[in-house]
Amino acid sequence: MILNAEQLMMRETVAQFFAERAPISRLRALEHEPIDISYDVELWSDMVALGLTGITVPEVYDGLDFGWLGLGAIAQEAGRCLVASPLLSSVVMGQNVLLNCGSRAQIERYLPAMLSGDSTSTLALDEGRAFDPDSIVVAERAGTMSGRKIRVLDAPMCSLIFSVARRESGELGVALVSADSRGITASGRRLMDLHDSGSVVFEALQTETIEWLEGLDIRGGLQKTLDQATAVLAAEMMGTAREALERTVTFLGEREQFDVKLGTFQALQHRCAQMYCELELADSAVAAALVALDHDAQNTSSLVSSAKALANDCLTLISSESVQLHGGMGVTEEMDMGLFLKRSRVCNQLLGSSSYHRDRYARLNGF
Amino acid sequence: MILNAEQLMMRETVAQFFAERAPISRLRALEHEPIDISYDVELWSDMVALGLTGITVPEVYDGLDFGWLGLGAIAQEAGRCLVASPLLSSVVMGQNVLLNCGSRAQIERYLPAMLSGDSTSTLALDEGRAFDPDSIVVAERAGTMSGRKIRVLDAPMCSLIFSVARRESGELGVALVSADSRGITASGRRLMDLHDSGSVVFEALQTETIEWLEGLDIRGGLQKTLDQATAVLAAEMMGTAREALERTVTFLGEREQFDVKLGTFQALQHRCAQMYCELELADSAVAAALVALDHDAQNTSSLVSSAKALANDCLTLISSESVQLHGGMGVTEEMDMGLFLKRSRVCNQLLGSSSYHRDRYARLNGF
Amino acid sequence: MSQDQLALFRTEVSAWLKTHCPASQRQPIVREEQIWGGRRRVFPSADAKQWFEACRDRGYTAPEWPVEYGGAGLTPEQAKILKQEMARLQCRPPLYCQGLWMLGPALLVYGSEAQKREHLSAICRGEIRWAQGYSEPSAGSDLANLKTKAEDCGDHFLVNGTKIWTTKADEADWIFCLVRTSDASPKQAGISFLLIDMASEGVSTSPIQLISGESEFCQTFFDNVQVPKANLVGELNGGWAVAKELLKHERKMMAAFDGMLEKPAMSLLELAHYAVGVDQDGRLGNSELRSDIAQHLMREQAISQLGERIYWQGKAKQSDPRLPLLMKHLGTTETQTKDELILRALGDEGLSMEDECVPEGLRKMVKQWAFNKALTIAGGTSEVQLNIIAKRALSMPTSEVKS
Amino acid sequence: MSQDQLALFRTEVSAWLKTHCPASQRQPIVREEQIWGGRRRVFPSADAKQWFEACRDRGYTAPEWPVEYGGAGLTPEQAKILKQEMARLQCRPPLYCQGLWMLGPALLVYGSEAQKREHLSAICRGEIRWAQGYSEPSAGSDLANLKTKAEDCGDHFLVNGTKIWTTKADEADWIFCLVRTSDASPKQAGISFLLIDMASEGVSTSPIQLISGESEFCQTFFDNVQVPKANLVGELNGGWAVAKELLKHERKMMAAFDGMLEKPAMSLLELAHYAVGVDQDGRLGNSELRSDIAQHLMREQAISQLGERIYWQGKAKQSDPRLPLLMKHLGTTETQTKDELILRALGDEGLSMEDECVPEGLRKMVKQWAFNKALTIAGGTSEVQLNIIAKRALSMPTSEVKS
Repeated sequence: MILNAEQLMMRETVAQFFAERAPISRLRALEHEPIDISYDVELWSDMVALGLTGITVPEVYDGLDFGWLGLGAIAQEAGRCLVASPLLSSVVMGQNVLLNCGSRAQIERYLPAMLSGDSTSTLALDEGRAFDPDSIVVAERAGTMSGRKIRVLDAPMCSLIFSVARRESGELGVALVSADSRGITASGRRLMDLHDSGSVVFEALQTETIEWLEGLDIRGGLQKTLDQATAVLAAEMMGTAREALERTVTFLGEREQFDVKLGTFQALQHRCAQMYCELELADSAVAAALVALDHDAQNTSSLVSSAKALANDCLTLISSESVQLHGGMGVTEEMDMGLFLKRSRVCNQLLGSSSYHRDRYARLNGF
Repeated sequence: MILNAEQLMMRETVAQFFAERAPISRLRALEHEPIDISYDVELWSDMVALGLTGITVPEVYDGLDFGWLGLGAIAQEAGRCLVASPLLSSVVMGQNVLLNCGSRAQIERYLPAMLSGDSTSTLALDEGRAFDPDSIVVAERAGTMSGRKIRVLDAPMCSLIFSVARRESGELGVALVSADSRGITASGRRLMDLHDSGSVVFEALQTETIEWLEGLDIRGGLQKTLDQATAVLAAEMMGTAREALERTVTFLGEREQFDVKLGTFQALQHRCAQMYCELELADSAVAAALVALDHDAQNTSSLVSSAKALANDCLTLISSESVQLHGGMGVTEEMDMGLFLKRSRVCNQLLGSSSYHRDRYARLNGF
Repeated sequence: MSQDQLALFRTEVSAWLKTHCPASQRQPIVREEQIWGGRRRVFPSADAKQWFEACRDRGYTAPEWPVEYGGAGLTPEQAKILKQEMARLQCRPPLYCQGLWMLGPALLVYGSEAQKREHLSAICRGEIRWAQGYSEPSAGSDLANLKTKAEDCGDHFLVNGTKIWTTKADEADWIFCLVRTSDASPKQAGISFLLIDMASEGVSTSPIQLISGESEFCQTFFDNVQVPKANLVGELNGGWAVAKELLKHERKMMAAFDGMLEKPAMSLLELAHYAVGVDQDGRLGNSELRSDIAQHLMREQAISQLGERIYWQGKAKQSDPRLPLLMKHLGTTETQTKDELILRALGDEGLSMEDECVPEGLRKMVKQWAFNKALTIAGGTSEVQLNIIAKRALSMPTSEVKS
Repeated sequence: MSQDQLALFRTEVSAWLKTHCPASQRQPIVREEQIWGGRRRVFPSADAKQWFEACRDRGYTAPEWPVEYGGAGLTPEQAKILKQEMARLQCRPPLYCQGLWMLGPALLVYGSEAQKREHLSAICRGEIRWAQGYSEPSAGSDLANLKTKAEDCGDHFLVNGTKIWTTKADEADWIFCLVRTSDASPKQAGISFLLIDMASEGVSTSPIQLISGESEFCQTFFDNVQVPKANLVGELNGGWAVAKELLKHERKMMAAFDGMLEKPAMSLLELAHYAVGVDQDGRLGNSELRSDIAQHLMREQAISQLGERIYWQGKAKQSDPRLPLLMKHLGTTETQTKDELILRALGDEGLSMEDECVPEGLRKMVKQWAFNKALTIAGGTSEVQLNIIAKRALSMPTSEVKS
């Protein structure tokens, strides 16, 4: 459950990189961009240069094979700076749905461009208000596919779209389509955290445009992909929570009221201490989920649900408390704390709320 | 929502009475009594002498007609001393199921002895692990009635038992039986709070022994009786909570550690302040429920459910925190705080847990 | 006043309201159509202007103020009846103004006759819009520590410093301020209450953008501003008493504010039904959400019941002074609970304040969620409220830390 | 030691355990059958005696202690393997004793050679049962403020005072105590660590009844008790260092204790299924309870995962010293959460500790609920834990209040 030397070094490099190159002001700059620009392309190409597209990819496919724990550490650092990038959409979801659901030939055909940054991809799965991977309506019928996918991260920026849909046969499938195909409209939607949650609309998309992934176990591959994405998102959230708590503790240690540092007030100390307990608790659950992914453990899904539920609750708490403890400054845009708060609530909906994951955990554990 | 002059005077009298005559040591004395002795008979006869059997009874039936808000104030004072008495079982549940479900003739026949203290009664309703007034199995069949009722308060001490059961016709009914009838076994069960939660077993009780209550609306009358009992119990719980909080605040103000009074620690101050907020919040809900009973308001049941759910949560919190804040002393029998804790958990199960009442509240309010 | 007289008054008021309040002014208020008055006041419609002027001329913008200062001179009972009738007929409040809610009541107690004559009527008539200058960047909860200085220069004060959280200061005409006039100890003893015309040279404002995207608040700067001595309210260095009088009304106002705010597009329950639907038994589709909503509604209701208890205690002269101390903390916290429930129920639709794909009413709820994070900070943080409750309601011993 | 050697060791240990641990001693322990040793020790069965003596003779009552003091001289890796194999085979712990868990490790560091020789072997061999004398009625969390006094009388100390929360002091032979030997300031600097034979004249005990009905703890009184100077451990007035060494082991012990306790009759999930049943989809019948149980199980699991993180960090010499500070508060609080869930699920059956109509296993859970209320108090209250976390893990500034 701890990083090896290589992973530690990578984390340090990445932390420094984000601190220097991706301060929150760079995220804020997106606000002035057209809505279809969901991340800073230059920043992304620097991330590619650092090797971030290949962290979990097996060496056989020219990846670094640093494992999910390694990628989790990187996501944590990204979370500290609230970085908007296709790390989750393309590197985790796109690449891995290909790896998990594609045939070897398909992997070999599409992966290299993803690793090199020449192409980015995303996973189009969700269709309803709340995350629910089990209710897929979009289907191929009579030679065409129509329907709407939401919460498709970075949709308008990517070149390939993996879309979960029912095949003509009724079976679940993953359709690989080029984003510029006729019959596809990918739109951006900038949420309050300035990250994207786009949509993809298929309008009589011709069957011949679709390449169905040909792996042996589509359903299992999809579940694995979602577990991977959920664990990495949870890790990113832990970075966000850690940064928020650190900023708050620093603020309380500097700000004076009633002639003493705010941080000397015992009630505030206890609240910070409790937040720190929640942080390390959730962080441990996240680490365990990542390790389970690395070992392909049997109870991975249960551990992932636990990690996401705890990460949601932890970041919700810490971001709310951080705003409160920053006092008046906490509710101004001048401070970044409001962005942490908003990011938290967005992450709650992404890949499953706490309520969803508690229910899933209970189902997986037989109650 | 506030007491009138008569009610205030009655509350003061009763408070003084309980403080002098019913200290917690008197409750503890029950531990050495046989299990079928569920309260101190002498204490009870003094309570009768004070007029406590007639508080809510209409003047037409020779009661004091001080109303439910008045009885609630008395129950609060009883709750402060954790008094064990048939106030809830006989005065609230027994008398009122008679008033709400009985015919005028039945009321006139049985009520006077109850008011004078010559007879006490109880309501036998519950049959399962958790409170659920809608699932009644005990039924009259082919001339006899058999079955088991639990959580029958003060069962072995009372002379009359009102038992909810299905009648031969399948309709719900309230059977009035004399406790010494053949075929009835009433047993005591002393819970960890030293109060009784007895049981009544009917074994081929002959139909001729039963007098069915003959009011016009048995179902409505039952619901009203339960609402009345629930509101009074909630009031009693508020007294218990208030006493626990006051004792804790006093303790913190006296006890020194680290060379200062514990009560000066801000974290403890905030916790006490929060408890006090919860106390007055729940108390307001309880007062509103009692007032609704006095006015026979349309939304009474909803207000009662709200009162009980909030009272449960409030007393659970305050009793737990009080034990914790008393430190090591809090977990010894020498202090009474543990009894408050235990009483709290018993009350949670009596007449519905918070979960039960949240569900009922939602049903009553259409969601 | 006898019950009969009050009943008669109710009939008259009701008739007057029906006559003078146009139908367009008998709908829930929306923020854009609130009338805040002031030198630069504009009316959103002719109806709005007519309704405002009718109220103004009858003294109904300040029903309880004396007639000589522009009010209607009503008794508290009458004022309550007016309020009830306006609520029943859904009449919009004719005027919103901090002068009305806060400064006026304090002036009535502490102002000189000249000050009352100069300012009260201008407030009632909506001619002057007031802002409040209390908080400072370095003195949030610790108000007594304020640094804005008013130097005695013989015939005037010279004011230097800055105030923060001044609501719409950029649209206000005058500001009432707490300023330091002495370095006496305790610090409260060196504070005075000053009225400042914002048109004075050296006053400037800069808006503060909130996380809800709004910028209702400003920072106001005072740079060698000359203020006539006649603008001192109460004693020199006696501003703390005026401030406390005024804060009483701020709390009342915040409690009343609820009714004056724009109503959300849907109630929490409507929203939950819309978002998660019901199961075959008619229960909300998400059982966790259902239970949490029930819990919240019970608590919300209990907070009003606590308010009622306080009200009836007051009526019966049995007031428990501890209870009002609880309202702000309980109320603001519960509002935030509700906001979080709204976000949970909305799911995907609750993640944007700007995206036009989401109905405006829902987006306003999301903005409200963000805006309401300030509720537990502004007007005395929850932390300060808890300190006060521990000390004043529970008489817990004072620690070495002052608050 | 190489991996091969360790593997060999594992094989040997496993074989030895299988040979020497009777079947009756390979079942979950019940409280009544724990072997606590001491002058008055009794064995619940011949099997238990045989198993204890086999372990004693091999040094397995204190695997890591040097052989010369009665231990087995195992390395930490070997001891871990022994522990794992014992757990795998469900062997009962051969001996329970505070001398083993707490005093011994401290003596190994601070004891004189004579003290080690006198006491360690008697502990390993279960001949002497020890109690702990730290807390006092007026010094709970504030241990440094203790008042029990040891006066220097030349050849002996004269001890007067009282200790509280001494576990089973009425059955113990010796007690290790913190006593005041100087009024120096800070108070910690006036404390010494003393070993006292409870058979000495002037020592008496009185049991404390807990709200769970048990009386595991005593108050111990010292009335002019003469204690030889040879019983001083460490330096005079240097007891605080010994106490801290020992507390380290107390925490380890409390963490390990879980495995040594009697297992409850049912797991929380079994209990919930028993009590509320399942709906047609196989979900627990009470949806609120189901969701709260899920939440608890996740947190309980995360606490073990935090423990694992600490373990692996230690192995890799990457220890984050902040993490161990969190375990006690998190763990004890979560246990209490579980207890409350048990009570909620049990409903009517969860309301009595004595009523024989309820199965004994369930009543034990109720007792445990009450007993566990002490978890957040004993061994450093949660409040003190949070103080420590704020200070040491978060480096928050120190207020004027010491802790």
